[in-house]
Amino acid sequence: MDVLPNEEEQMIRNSAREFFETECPTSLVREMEKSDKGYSEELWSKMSEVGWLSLAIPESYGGSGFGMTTLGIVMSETGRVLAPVPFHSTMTASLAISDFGSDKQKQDILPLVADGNQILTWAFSEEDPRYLPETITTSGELKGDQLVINGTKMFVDNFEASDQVIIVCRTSTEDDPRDGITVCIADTNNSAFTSVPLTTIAKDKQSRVEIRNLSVSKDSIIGEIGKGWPLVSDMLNKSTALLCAQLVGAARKDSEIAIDYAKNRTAFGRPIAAFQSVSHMCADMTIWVDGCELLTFEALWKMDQDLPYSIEVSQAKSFCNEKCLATARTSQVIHGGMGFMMEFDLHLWYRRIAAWTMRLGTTYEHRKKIASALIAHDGPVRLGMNLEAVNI
Amino acid sequence: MDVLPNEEEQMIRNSAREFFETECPTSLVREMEKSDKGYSEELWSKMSEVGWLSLAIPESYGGSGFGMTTLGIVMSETGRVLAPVPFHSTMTASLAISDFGSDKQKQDILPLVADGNQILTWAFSEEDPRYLPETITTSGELKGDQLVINGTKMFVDNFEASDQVIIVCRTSTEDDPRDGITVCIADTNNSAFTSVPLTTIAKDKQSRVEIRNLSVSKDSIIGEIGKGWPLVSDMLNKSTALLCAQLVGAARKDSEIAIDYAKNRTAFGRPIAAFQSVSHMCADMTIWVDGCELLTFEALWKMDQDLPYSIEVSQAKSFCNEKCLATARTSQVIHGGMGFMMEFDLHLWYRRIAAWTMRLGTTYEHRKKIASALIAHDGPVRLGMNLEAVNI
Amino acid sequence: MDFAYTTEQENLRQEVQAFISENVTEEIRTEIEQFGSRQNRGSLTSGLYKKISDMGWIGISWPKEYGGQGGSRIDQYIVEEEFSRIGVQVGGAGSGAPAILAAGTEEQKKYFLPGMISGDISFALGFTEPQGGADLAGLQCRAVRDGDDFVINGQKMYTTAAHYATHVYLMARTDPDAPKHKGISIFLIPMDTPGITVRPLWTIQNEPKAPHKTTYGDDRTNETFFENVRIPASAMLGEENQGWYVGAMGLNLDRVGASRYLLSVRRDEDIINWTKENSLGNYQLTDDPSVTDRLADLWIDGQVCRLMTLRSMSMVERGETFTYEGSAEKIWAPEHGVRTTESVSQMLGLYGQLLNGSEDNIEDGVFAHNLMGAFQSGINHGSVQVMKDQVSRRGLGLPRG
Amino acid sequence: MDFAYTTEQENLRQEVQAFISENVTEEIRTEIEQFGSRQNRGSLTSGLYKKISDMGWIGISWPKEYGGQGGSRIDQYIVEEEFSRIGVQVGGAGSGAPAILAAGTEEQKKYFLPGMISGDISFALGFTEPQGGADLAGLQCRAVRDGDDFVINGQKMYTTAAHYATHVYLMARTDPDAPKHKGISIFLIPMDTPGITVRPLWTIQNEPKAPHKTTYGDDRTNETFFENVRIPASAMLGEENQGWYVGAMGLNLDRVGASRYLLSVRRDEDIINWTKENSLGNYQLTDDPSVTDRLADLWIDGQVCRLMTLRSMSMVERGETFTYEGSAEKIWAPEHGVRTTESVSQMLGLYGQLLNGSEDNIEDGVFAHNLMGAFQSGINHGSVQVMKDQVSRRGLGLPRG
Repeated sequence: MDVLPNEEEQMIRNSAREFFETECPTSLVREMEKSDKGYSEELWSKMSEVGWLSLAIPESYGGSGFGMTTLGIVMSETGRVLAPVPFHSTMTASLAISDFGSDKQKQDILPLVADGNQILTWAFSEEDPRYLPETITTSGELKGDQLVINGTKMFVDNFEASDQVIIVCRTSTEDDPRDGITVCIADTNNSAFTSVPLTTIAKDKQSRVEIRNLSVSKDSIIGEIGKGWPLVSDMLNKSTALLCAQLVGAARKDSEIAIDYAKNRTAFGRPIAAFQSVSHMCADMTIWVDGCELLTFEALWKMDQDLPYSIEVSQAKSFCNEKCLATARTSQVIHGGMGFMMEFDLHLWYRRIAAWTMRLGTTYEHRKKIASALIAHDGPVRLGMNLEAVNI
Repeated sequence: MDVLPNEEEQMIRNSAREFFETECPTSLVREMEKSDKGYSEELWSKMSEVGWLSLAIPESYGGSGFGMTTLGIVMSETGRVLAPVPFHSTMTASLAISDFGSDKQKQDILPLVADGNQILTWAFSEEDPRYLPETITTSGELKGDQLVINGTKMFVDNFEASDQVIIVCRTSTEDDPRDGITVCIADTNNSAFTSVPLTTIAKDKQSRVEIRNLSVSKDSIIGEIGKGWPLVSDMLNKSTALLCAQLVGAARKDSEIAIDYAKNRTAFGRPIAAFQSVSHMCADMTIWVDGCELLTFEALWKMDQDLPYSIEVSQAKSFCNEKCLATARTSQVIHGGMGFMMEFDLHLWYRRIAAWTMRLGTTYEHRKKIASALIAHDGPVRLGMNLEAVNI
Repeated sequence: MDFAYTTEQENLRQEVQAFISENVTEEIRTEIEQFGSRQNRGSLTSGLYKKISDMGWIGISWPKEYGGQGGSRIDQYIVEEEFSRIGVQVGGAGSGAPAILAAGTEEQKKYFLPGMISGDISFALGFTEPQGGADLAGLQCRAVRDGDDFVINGQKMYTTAAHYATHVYLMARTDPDAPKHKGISIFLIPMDTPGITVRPLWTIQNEPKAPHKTTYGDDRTNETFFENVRIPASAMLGEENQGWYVGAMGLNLDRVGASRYLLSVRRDEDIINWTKENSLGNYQLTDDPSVTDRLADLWIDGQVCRLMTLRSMSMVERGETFTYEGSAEKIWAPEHGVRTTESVSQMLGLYGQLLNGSEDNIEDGVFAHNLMGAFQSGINHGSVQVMKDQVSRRGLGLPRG
Repeated sequence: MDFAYTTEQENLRQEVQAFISENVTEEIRTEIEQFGSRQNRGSLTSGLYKKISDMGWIGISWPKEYGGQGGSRIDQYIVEEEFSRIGVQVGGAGSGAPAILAAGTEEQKKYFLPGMISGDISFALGFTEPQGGADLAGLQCRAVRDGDDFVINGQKMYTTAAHYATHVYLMARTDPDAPKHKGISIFLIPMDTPGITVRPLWTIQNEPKAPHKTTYGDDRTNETFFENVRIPASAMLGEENQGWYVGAMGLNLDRVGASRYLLSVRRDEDIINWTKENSLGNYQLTDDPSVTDRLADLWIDGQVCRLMTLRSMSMVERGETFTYEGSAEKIWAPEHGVRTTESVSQMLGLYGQLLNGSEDNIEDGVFAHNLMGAFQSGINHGSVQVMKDQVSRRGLGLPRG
């Protein structure tokens, strides 16, 4: 029991911080907001050189085989500088392949990811925005050795920039909506795709993706046909935990900017930080982000230990949704009118943090998962225990 | 539109404040906490002399015919000094009789109430503590011209001190739990009653009342047999609004005690009120109680205008539950350790405010009523509109 | 106590609503959407404003001799509320009018008030400076007397209307040696006076442009620079060095009223009404108890906003002066607005990210845009922190820290 | 990072649990209920305490030469947590031990620590005074040197254990002319020294007596008066006039640990476990989404309490010094405890009023009793406000107000 980062973890954090703070000034973030591509190829390629992209890929597939905790540490640093790169979507998809793909799928894709030559994304959400199996209506039909897919996917991250996309579809309708879910991977340059850009708070690149008769080989199926829900659920959990890490990094930096501002900005003849109303806000932000960080890294760490982690992920996301947004808002409040001005950088953090709190599960959804698990658990519960999620 | 008290209302408030602050020091409150009876007969009789008991009773039955707003103003003053008298239960029951009783029932009871010679209470709750018709299982059976009642009532206020009790029972089981509810009034000295005292936070006198073959004349039924729910619902609404008024008075005084303390208590060489963390707490308390007061008196005022008021009552109680307790807690926090000491008076307010927030509907229950009304309303809603409750 | 409008007031409200449904065409609504809500931003809106003015609905509570109707503040509130709901500001929030009425010379009142009613005159507020947000009285902009003139040098921030207003309502320091509150004067200065330059500051809600119903949806505010701006001494409002008190009274009144009320509660009504009529695929939000519980909670808090506003209106109508009530409203309402906005973002989830013009957005993205600006209402025109100081000092008599 | 206990630690926990189920009889539980949780209040509990001490479970992390096991702080935390859960305090929270270990003379350590382990010595804390709660360093109690002795005069508040402890751990002013933090010394004084009198102060949770699992459930605290109390200079802990720093270090450590953790989160576990097994008539709380949503929310906040405590334990185990982490925990946990308690009151409704001993109460009325005292954890041992000042000053380097 030692919840603080160990030496190796600290080293990786320091090195990632130095890398990203050097390579990703806010000018780059602003530039990418305006670019069509939405990400910096240069930064992406440097990340690959330094090894950030291969970190969590198994050594046998060209990676360095670190676990989720380490990946979370780096993800947190990308969040800190708001790095405009498709890191989160690529990691989400490559972890799913690494965890559930066939050897061939891994061989085909993971080394390319590690080298920075493959950008990935994943398509789950449809019109009903909840992260539930019953929301999946995109149909998959087996025709010979082809899977033919039709439907509409919403809020797909970096679709235009991606080379391949993991698609969640329904190959049969069963009593239990978790049954009949199938997952496959497809080239994004297939003409069956029509992508419609969405304009978001984060100025990121999300799309609605219409799929008309997309035909992929059966070999593209990840896992077993009709039995994809556990895979999807796991992919969502890992993706969510990584998003929490990103949120933690961004919110920490956002709070630091405000704390720094409070020390330097004067009013009534003293730094505004000398007013309790401001200094207590600074204390609150710090405590909130601490809580987010501890919950997030406990979830990530449990992933590395093969302990149940789904409830831990929900705890982290629910808390991050509330407290990272509260932190970003508090930072804005400390900045007064200045924080509302485009030319000042602060909104870069606020807008992304706000957007991320709305992705991968709302507070209400995650609390429902937690409550169900608490109630379903046989016998009394105790904080810190391992708790199994229900309906996973 | 003028939400401030008019001259007459101010006069009544001033006169009630003077009366209660003179007649009801905290020593009396403490004395009554320890007494078996639980209320001050002397104060009760003085209240009757001055006319507080007859205020809301129609002139034709010996009262002065003021409305709910005025009664609320006086109720608020009793809350302010935590007056140990069965005012709330007596008013709840006498309003029900006044609104729904037969002429004979009114004639028999109301003049006695006005003169201070009749203490009343009411028995609704059973084992399931929600204020819903389906919680009523106490049975009423018509035998000839007698209604025979069996069951257990919980949390009956001032039962021992009361002369008569309004009982809510079920005379038939129908598909709709609102059907089959019957209301009657009975002498409390009937041997069919066994009252078991409950020990509460407020140190008030609540009982579990077991009813074994209580036989009352059909003439004791208030309203129609089997059709009592609208009456009960209205009684609960009025009782709740009056409890809110009591809460407002108590919370206002509780905040004033803390504000006064903050001005006089010094730390670090200045009054603690000079610290923003404390002064902002004082501002918050003030604003919270203001909100409680406005919501409460809007509900009471609507009662006087024959406008729908059920949702307004729920708004007031839900808000009072949260904000009056927050006010009382904040007052304790400002007082530090002193507020935790028996010999200091502050807890007299805290304990009652806390208890009252748990009576007559929790925040969750009242919010459910509001949400249902908002959703059921045909067409868009707008703040300030008249909104009909659902299932009343 | 009286929590209802009179029959005449209910009639007035219906009259205004009828006027709106008759006169506010689709074209006008489009123009409002395009140019924002200020009366003189689009030609159709200007025409509409003229009609409203002809109805006698601008400045109802202002004295007749200055073009008003000598009517009640509540009547004015009703008219303001109805027009605010369609995005037209007729109330002159932040217009400077209360201060002119209270402290202006007869000449100033005769000149400015009818002009403000007709729409020919409008003010940008020149209070805040780069070095002082909360500490307004610490302002540095200097006005130096030179014969019958004053010469002004300095810089103002967040002069939102400066690029289209006819005048600026400027607080400047006229006595640098006096205690800071006692050396300030107010000037009413035409924007075309030489030496005034305006630099745009773009707000974060407006890429793409926020729909008009957004809280603090203005796409632009300004920095305004004053370089040797020479104006006659007659441009001064009220007495020399008394500007703080004149301005504070105006600000106090500016913190209350229909437009500020709606700023804080429109999202409550909007989200409830939206969930009543819509679903997200198969997800019916009104079937989700976590959502409906929050909706009820927001509704209650919104009612408190409404009642606090009506309390302020009642006091103004009675001619009473606020001790803390205006500040209380300016604390509760913005904090509530933020709670609403943040709660809504969790109700809408992924859709809560989508902005105006985006495919698949909800209600022109107003909830998303609002998320970027709701906190501003707790900052502008006196921050929540400063307001709490005022409640505790002026309302409760607590000592200064 | 490592968020799990080692196998040895899991074993230790099981060993403690086994010990408890074997040794803590119904009679002992009744006695704990009756006399409260302190080790030396009832004869059976004293016997139990002796057994625990014999197991080597008191002061595990203290050095062997003073009777401890030289073990890890985490081990000690595990033992403390298990015993705290049955209402037995073995951790010496507020015991003064950390300060004695850090600043005591060899003689003091040899005398006090084994005595504290055996249960023969216990301390009442004499810090707070009538005129100073938050402003601890402003204390007035005087200790004047007289040859080889000190003579003490003054008054202490909230000396909770004073009526049964063997000693008082007293902060007194030894240099009235020095800046306030630099004129304080600490003394370890036998309670039977002439001139010490103890007056009871009864707490509001205890009519009727709170069940032992209540937060701040002690029925009694005290005022302690010192009138010409003469003690040898050897009773001083640490150097003269350095008492503030010695005491602050001890207080910092006192703010963390198992008993404080459970103080803040037991109600979370209790209410969830209660709703899992019970209903109120036909009302099954676990079927009410308003309730379950809150339960999950409280659970999450409780996990943050747990993790903050484990962070503090990890730092202590590493030998690192808190900059703000102890204070952060002492902010989050009490505020959470209050949220839980108040939420629970709304879940239980009418039943939430019923106290210990009442018919129809729930879990001995613990939720009701707790409602009367939960806020105390944000006041005692450094208020939330003072803690926030510390986080911002020590943790974030913000200037003093």
